[in-house]
Amino acid sequence: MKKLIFLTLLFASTAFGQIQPEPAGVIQTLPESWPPHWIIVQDGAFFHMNSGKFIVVDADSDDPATRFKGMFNGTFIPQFFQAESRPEMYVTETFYSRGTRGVRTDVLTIWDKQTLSPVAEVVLPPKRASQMPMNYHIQLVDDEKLALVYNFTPATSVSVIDIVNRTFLGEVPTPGCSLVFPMAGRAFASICTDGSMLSVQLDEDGQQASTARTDVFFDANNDPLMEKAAMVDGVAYFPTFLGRMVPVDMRGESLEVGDTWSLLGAGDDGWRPGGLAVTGTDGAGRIYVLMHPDGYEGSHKDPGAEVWVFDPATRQRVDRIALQLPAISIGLTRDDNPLLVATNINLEVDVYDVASGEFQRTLSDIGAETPFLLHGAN
Amino acid sequence: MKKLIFLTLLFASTAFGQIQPEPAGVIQTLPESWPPHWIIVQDGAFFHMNSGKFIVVDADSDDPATRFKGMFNGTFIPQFFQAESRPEMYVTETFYSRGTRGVRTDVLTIWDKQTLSPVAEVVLPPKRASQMPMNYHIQLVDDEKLALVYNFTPATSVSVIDIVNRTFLGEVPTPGCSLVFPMAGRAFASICTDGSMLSVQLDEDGQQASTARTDVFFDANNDPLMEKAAMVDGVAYFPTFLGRMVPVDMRGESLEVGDTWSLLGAGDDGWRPGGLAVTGTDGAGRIYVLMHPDGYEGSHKDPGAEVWVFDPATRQRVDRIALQLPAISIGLTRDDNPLLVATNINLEVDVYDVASGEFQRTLSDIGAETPFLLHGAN
Amino acid sequence: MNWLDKWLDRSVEKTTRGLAQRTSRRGFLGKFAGAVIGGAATVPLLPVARSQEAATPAPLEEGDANSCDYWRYCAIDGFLCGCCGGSMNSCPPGTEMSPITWIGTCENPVDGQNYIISYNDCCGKASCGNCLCQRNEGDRPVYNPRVANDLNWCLGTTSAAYHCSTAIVIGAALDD
Amino acid sequence: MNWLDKWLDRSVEKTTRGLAQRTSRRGFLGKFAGAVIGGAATVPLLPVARSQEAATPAPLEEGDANSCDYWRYCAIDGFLCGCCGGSMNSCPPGTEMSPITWIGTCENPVDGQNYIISYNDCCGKASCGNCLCQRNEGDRPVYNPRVANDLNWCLGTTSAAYHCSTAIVIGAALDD
Repeated sequence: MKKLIFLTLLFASTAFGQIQPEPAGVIQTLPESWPPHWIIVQDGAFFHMNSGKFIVVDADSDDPATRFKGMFNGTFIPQFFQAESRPEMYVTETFYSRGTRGVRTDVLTIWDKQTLSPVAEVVLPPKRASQMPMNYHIQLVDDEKLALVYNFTPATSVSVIDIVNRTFLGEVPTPGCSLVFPMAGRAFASICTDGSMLSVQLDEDGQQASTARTDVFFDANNDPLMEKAAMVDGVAYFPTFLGRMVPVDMRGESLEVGDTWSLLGAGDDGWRPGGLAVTGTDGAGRIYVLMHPDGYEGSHKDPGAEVWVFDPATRQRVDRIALQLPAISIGLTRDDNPLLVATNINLEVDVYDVASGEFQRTLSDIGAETPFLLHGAN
Repeated sequence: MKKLIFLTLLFASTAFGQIQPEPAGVIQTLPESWPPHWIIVQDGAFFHMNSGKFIVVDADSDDPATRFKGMFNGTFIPQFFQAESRPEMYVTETFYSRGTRGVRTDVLTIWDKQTLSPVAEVVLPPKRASQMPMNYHIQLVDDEKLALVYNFTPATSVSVIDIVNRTFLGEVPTPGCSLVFPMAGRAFASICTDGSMLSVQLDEDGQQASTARTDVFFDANNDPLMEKAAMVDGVAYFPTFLGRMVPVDMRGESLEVGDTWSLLGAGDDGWRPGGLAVTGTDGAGRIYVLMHPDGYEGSHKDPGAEVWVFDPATRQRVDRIALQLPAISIGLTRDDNPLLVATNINLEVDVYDVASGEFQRTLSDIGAETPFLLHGAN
Repeated sequence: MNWLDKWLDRSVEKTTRGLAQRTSRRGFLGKFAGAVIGGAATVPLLPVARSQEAATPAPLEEGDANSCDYWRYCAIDGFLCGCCGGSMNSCPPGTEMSPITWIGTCENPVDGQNYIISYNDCCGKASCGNCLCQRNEGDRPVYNPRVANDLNWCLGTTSAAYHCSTAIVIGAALDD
Repeated sequence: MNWLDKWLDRSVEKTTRGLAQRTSRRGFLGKFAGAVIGGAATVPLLPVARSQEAATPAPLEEGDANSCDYWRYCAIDGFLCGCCGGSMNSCPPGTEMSPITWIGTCENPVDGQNYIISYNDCCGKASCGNCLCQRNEGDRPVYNPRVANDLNWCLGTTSAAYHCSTAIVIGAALDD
């Protein structure tokens, strides 16, 4: 044990008491499969972007000291994705050789869930989109064999990574279209400025095999789709600024735009979706939307007062959770007895029990400066 | 103007109003010689060490918006020094190729006072002392031709840099001795664990020419010299934990330890020096010491309640400034009508007029997380 | 009731926490400007003045140019450069002005005239941290990048590090 | 009156500002321990127990191991690893324990016995940010590095990035 050398030196002429010394050099590890109520708090550290964090927190814990399970860093507004089939998490981050200046290097870092250590990295073209954290910057497709990373320079493209062999395969242009939504097989979709969507099929080498465009199906100016979609069973549900819900089925070779329905019922006039992370889903396939009353042009990122829960099959609101403090972002744990977690306007994380709709606790003092996104652990 | 390209594209089919467009691309500059009441706030960003800052603030300004003159970054608890003969500032900082991991690179970065841009850097051995900010980590000697940087690995040494030609010259060992205090000519002093000081003469190539040790002249355990000395006219004044003042004359080829005097007068029992940055000096050669009452073992870094001002020639206290809030660090502007600035316990910067002893204002909202050190601008 | 106002009101407390509150949705730069984008916008379409009568060397202005309420900032989103060692239309020392900007159309209360504002980010240093100011009117999702404020517009600069944002008057616009 | 107490008391407010207050003098790791350093110390010299009678497999303890007041932390200075995903004597996942430590001598209130504590930093990730705890008794200036807490003791580790600090019982000490 290297660490004992210095101690030995110090104590060479000093006798110890005869108690059993505690072991030194112990490093904690986490279970490969995380308890269902652990969450990952994505701290963009907006005032200190070179010191961003991902903090693993037990949302069930009332003990402020022990709820913190560990953390890892992410630099310059990183983006994040968790694998389901491997105990891995993926972070795209940007480094400059001299902090905020010098040579830029973009990487996809692979983090191990048991050790919270970086097990590998894939160097990417230095083009990854520098944007607020959002869930469709990184996705996995083809049974989690390919990782896709959205680029914006401002030309738009997608970097394709063989995430099993951890190698960069190439870059696919997505002119006029942004973000990556997972499709079946080796394919992805992007959402386009003109109110259409693009689908891209990839070949065995991760290169573009074919592309297709939907018709224009939404008005990007007057009632745009929020890019912050909820995905349930291969269907992306896009809330619109004015409170409609637009499903796009991504299970086939091409995209299929479904029938639009309204989030608003009788007496709901003026309510709109809004926030930084507006949607969530649970294990039962329900969709959660952060909502605020008295909407107006420009309110689509305002904090929400309630979370409305929808069953996409029936298109009905099945629950309505009043927040104890307005929230800017929501997330769900992924189990059958889910917790709703919400970044409140004090930039703390509030925990609600979905079944009862009741506020449980506030997770403060977790070392987060700006907890932008909340992820239920896989 | 490269920036107009995008605009031109946007406006190709749109006529403008016929007002004169404001100029674009304007970047502010600062005067080569800074107004005497500007200060440099050294923000160690203790919770986000990769995002440290040096913030230039007009301590005379009552306008929270315009008092901020500019800033530059410093990474991983940097150390700082200002030249007097050149409009340059020096920062030693540490970078890892992946933020907090990867390959370490230590550099001395040279910042221009007019542009607040890095004009050059000197790569150093990756050994610079990683410690709380303090004033004797970097010094210039030999009419500001050599820069000296303290190393701690935990072996102690000093890196020698030709700061005119901006090249690393070599490393001088300082076994058992720490920090760099400037001596006359090409020489420096370090303060040693055993209660002595070391002096090192450098040759033309910046290599060690000769060394000398003083006798042991202080008790490093029972009443240690604070390493946070005040320097006046080539004499370093070291306050001790218990309130003595020990001068060491550094103007000759060898060090000369002067007579010790007491900071405490009649009725001052229990007062001790303490804080993070404990001492300061003004243009008139007076010495400022941050003091707290009811001292005890371990109180030597407690916040101070008053700043006591001493004339080192007469060894008398000539002033006593009561702080409106206890402070952890003090600094002085370097002019004839100095301001005392103090990092208070809310981690804001309080400004006091020395002549009147009166509190002037609090400099908050300057984008600092942990403003550890305050420097009057040269 | 405007939830955002509530949120911002709380943040006016000059505390570190308050400061943090003002950041959460930062939304870098880029705002909707009907006249420029054209198309069916939710904000009034503002054809640009063609008449010489409207010509002035610069608009007369009043108010606190470092307040988020200042007229030029109707579509800004970021730290105001005037609080960072720059000004409302210049960058702080040692930064680089982004050549790629977004555009807003703001009404000057002094003359009731609408002006075209170019919001240029200043880049290459870490977050200024002062005077965070955000207004989301006209903001659209990131797939509409020219009108999306969740983007970092430090593009085409030596470093993409975002420091603060300016608001530069580049023309006059006429109301419908 | 103890000014530090005042300072820390204020910081107990669980605000970002309060948190910030707790940091200013961080003083990384490393504290004075008379028994180990020897020489003329201001804290009582504590010769280490040689008697087998004092032998126990581990001290009995009580109290909140994540409170700065906990007995083991008499000479700690840093973020408590127990609040960071580690424990009082182990490092959080993905960090590396520094092989170079400083030593304190702390009295366990349960048995009145003094124990030798090794404070090992956990390194390689950015500041944990939780449970900053500092006590300056026995701290000496940086020219006395083995007893100076203004040093970052992440030395001999792959990365010098400081994350949090542990407090490991490595022996018993006997009072004079």
